[in-house]
Amino acid sequence: MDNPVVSVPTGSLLGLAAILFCIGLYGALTKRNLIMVLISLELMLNAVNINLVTFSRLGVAPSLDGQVFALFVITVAAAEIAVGLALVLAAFRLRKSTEVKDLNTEKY
Amino acid sequence: MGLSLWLPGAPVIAALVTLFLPTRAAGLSRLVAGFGFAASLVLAVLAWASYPGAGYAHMNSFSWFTLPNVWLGHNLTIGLSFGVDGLSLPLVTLTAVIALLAVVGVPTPAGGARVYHFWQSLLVAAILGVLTALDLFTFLVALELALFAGFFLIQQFGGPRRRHAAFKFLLYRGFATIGVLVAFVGLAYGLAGLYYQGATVASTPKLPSSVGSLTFSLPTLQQDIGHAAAVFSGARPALFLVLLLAVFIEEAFVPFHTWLPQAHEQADTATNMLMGGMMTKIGAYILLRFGVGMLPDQVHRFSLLLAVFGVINILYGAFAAWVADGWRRLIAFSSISHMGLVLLGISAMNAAGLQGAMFMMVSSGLLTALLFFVSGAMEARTGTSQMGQLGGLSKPMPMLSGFLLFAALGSLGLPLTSGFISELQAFLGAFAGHPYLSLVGALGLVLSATYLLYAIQKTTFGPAVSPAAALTDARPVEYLPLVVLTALVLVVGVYPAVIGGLFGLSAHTLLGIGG
Amino acid sequence: MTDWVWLVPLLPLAGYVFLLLSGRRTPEAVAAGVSVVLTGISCVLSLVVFFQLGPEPAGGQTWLFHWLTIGSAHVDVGISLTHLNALMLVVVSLVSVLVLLFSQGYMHGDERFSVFYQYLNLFVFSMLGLVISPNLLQLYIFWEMVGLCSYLLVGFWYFKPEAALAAKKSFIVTRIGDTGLFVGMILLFLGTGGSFDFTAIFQAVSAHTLHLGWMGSQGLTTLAALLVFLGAVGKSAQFPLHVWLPDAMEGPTPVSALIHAATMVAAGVYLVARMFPLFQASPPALTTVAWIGGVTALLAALIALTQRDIKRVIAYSTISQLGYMMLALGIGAYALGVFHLFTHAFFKALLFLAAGSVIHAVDTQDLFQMGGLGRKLPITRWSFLAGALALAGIFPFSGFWSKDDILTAAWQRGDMALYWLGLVAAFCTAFYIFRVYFLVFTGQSRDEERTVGAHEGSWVMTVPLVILAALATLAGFVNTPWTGHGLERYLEHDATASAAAATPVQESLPLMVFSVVVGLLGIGLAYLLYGRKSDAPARLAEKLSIPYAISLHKFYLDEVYYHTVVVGGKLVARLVRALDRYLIDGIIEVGARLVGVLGLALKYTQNGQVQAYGVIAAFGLVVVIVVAVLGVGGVL
Amino acid sequence: MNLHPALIAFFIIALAILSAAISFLTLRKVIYMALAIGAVFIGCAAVYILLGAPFVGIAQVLIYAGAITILIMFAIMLTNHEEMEPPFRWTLRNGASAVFCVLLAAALLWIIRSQAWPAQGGTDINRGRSNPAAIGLELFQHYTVAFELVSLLLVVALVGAVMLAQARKEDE
Repeated sequence: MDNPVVSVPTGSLLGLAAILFCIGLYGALTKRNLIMVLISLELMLNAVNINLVTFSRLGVAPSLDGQVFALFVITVAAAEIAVGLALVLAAFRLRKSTEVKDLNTEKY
Repeated sequence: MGLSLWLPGAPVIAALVTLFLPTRAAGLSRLVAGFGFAASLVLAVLAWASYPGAGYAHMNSFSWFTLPNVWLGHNLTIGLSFGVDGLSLPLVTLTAVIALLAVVGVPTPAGGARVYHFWQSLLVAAILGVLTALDLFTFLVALELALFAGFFLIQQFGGPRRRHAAFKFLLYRGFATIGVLVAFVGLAYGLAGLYYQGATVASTPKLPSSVGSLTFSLPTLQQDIGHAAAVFSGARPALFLVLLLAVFIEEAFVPFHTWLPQAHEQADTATNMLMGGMMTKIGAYILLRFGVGMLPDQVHRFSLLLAVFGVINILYGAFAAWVADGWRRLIAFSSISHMGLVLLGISAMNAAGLQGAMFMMVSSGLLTALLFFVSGAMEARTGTSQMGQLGGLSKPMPMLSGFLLFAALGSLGLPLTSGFISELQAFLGAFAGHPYLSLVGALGLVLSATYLLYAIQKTTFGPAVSPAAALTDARPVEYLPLVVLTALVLVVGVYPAVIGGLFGLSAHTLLGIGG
Repeated sequence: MTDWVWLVPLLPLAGYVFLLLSGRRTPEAVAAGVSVVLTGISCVLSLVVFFQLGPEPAGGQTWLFHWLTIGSAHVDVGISLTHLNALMLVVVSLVSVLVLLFSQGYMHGDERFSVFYQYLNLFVFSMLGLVISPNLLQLYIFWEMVGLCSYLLVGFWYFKPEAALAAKKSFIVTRIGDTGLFVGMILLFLGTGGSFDFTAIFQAVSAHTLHLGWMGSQGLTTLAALLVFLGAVGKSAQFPLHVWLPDAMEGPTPVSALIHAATMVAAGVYLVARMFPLFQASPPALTTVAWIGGVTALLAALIALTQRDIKRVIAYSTISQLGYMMLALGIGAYALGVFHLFTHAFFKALLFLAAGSVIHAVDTQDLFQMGGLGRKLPITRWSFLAGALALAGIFPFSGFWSKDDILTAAWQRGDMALYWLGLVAAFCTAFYIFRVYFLVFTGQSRDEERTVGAHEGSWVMTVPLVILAALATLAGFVNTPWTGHGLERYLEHDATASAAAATPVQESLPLMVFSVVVGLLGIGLAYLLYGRKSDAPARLAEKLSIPYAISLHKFYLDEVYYHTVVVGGKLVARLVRALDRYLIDGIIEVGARLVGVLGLALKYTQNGQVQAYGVIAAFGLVVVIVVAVLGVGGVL
Repeated sequence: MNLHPALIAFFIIALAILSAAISFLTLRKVIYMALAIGAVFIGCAAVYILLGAPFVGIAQVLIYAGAITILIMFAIMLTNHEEMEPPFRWTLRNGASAVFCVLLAAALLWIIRSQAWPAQGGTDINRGRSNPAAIGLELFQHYTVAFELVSLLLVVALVGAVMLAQARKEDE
């Protein structure tokens, strides 16, 4: 594939990522279902990925590194969600609930 | 390639080996630890025998990583480096001796021989590390290690109130370590900053080009600070006072002393020997090495402060020892009293005073270890170290009582023991510096005789209190620490030149940098 | 032969090492035999050295070895031989060998017999080492060793609480004096610019170059002399540090003999004699020495009048006689002080050994449980009488010559107050020693059970008595007008002391007669009160109840000291303990508690809700970014 | 500013992503939320492709939109799939979260606006190869160790997930 000049402004891409990140953050902080919290984390990771890919094309020193990093992030995210969901299942079995507020064993 | 690395290295290896020993074989870990200490001792003797007579020797250096552009364009190399000189050699040897005797002569306390010897080896390694460190980073690492090893030894193998004592130990000495850290970093950065200043401000005197790179290396810093004495004056008092505060805590000087008696009251005998024998001398070592060695002008400046605190410690320790109801507490306070004299000797900033302070460190180490060993052996037999419950022990255990008396006499400064020659030199120095304060301090001579003989009289003299049948005298294996420590006390006392040469040289070197 | 003088102290040391290594199971005969033979050789050697040194006009020889470098000063140890030292060697080794011999009988059967001999050997070694020290530091080292040995020997019967207490007291009280000597020694070292050597010190003193930054030559000389004298006061049991000596009677009697005659207490007088040029340079110091000596002589004599314990009476007489010696030194009569030390060594050893023989026979020390022992213990009786006459200063016994010379010197120098002090003390001396004599040896037994089986000890106990009795009788003749003041001449050869001995005393017959009469009056009074069976002493005690009580209770000095020094010290110590526990540690503990309470409060923020933590972290993130955006630190 | 087709496409995609994300926040049935998030993932993939990173985009579709969304659905089905998010309430935490998130977004957007970004990415980052080929070379030449470590991580995660999710005996 050749390199068409990207006509999307960098700022818009970064703005999209920033808003997505903040939505993810808000979800992670307020959702009551554990699975939804995990999903919110994925949202934030995606926002980061958008940044990485953006800068791989539009950064000061464009290179493939950004895309490679994005791939790594995706991989790690996959691992994370697998383990995370397994944990949720285990916790559900113990407590019959997937609500975050019920997982307060570390309370004083 | 020097052998200094292996001085702390051998006990570290021993500690690692104990981790892999089978749990059942309780005696094995003791053997391993003993071998580690013996190796250190042999190396220390070798290092002493082949010491060239001046400066640092047997050096090892390893750089670990370099932090680029840390500050004002300086790079900072972090690494470990070890070496010995006239000041540290006798102390290193003494540490190895006491460690070996402690592990051989004292039965392992209950609660896991493997873990015990692991921490014990680490403690010894840490003390040796502090004494052989030629690098501020190495020094701090060793200091921290000593802190934690000591903490776990007290916390897991101590008496009934061990947790309280252990945490006090940890907190106090932890603060001391922070103080040392701040002072060290301040020194290193101060010198580097000086270089920066010298490079940019035309008015400051030109410094040799070697001066002022950011380094933690002790020999380099010492050299640099000599050149920089005139310039780097603003921060010096602050740095020195921080260092001094750390030394005071480390050395358990009044009013930062309460951790020491409590730690000694709770710790087991072997730990007490190590802690009283060497660990409480580290503070004085820091003061000599970094205070006198690097900031001599500040020692001069705060000389009166040092002397006043020295005298307060001598008297306070003596009075507190007088009303101590148990041997452990008494020995702790007598050690504080001794170290007060060290401070008084250092405050004079002359050769005799410094030499006396060094002698006192060795002497107090030997005698404190001996006192703890004997009183610990007695406590193991009678079940108590409270003087009110003891009495007439000369009858069932004449040898132990004899050694206790000897240790007490040494501690009160009887001639031909190491205690006397130390006191003499320290006072010779002190009277030249602060005659009136020293006169007050000399009261300590009377007081030390009072509290020690009072305790002796209550413990070994008089009619027997406890039933004598169950009490046995020293076992053969216990004679080794008794005889060796006694012999060392006598050797230093009768022919002090064995360590006097090295210490005299060190004192002159330290003063040479100052003057 | 003078080259072999180093053997003199080393032989007893060898005895000590031998007994130390051979252990406490060593047979009595071996332990005693080895000790007596070795010390005997020492004694012979010192006699030879003494006489060989005689004709040499100059001060003796010195052998030095390097010991330690302190700063830039070299400190040596070694041996210094002067006339004074040679004389002391003779006195010490001679008395010691007799005491060692006597002890074999006295200590027979004690389960720590060889330990006793071990300590005695160390004691003798220390004292011999002390008198041949070439410098003040070595002297101090042996000085303390002597103190240690006396501690060990006084506390030899450690299982007796009184003995343990007495041992501790003797060490601590002398330690007070020792500290003075220690400080004085340091000041002299610094003042001379780094030397402990006697010769260096004396040179600096005479050249007025003794100085410190904060004190001039004259002031420093006086200060150092007084501090050195403080050491002597402690060791020689002078007022006000005399209180340890009577208590030290708890030790075995041969030890008392050794302490009182040759070793421990003589060290103080020897020290002042050895340092005499220093004292000469400071008139205030000399005056102090004289007055302390005079007051001690009288005070101790007054206390001795009423004591019930035979050994305590003799102990107080020692203090009193040491007072005379100090008086002599204080008025500048250097040789006379040493002369009295010389004669006193013999008659006091004699009195103690005789007392020991009595105690050995009747197993009590209470004078009022004895009586009529003269017939059962004839050798002891006659030798005691010789010692008593010497002590009372009756012509021609040794004590007469030395004591009378001192009084005459005081008179001739015009120190009338001191003269009268000494004379009253002499009267008391004659009274109290003959009170003992009459109570013990004459009249009827007051306690038949104890005295009925009394008999003389074996030859090892009687031979020393006889020898000492002869010496006590004749030793005075070494320094009489007829023998040409032999001792004074001998000591004159000492370079250090020549100035002191330059003005010999002119004996005057009236004074001699007067003091003998005073002595005889004392003896007569003792005979009147105690020589016959009567209730006069009791009535007299009742009539003079206040002075009697003061004397009996030793001027209440022990009580005064206890309630001031000991109680005061303990008070300070308790204060320190309270300070330690409640203030210093209290602040720390309160601080720790505060941190703990703060932690408890903060605990409630840990509600276990991960998302709550997340909110706080988000807040932190916003803050960081805002700070960064606003350009603080210029990160962006 | 001329409206390039790619730009128009981007705005549409961005709108889709954001509306899906917002609906993720506002929907109350968990299963719908999972579907919404799938839409976000696909939107992101479209952005990647638009940015000339087709490999990452495809990987995104495969892993996120495919595997992860399905996994999440399974997890939901296995737990309380009937569960509803309660209606939004202004609790302290919710309010604070909202404020902080808005503040954070504002700050970030302000920073983004205030910077001058390099306008066009003209460099050929694929160095003449196709994008997957270039990434493959990059991965196996430059990032070999990292790649291997990640594969190890995946294995560990796999085993760990199985272990954790396994029903334990004592639970039954």
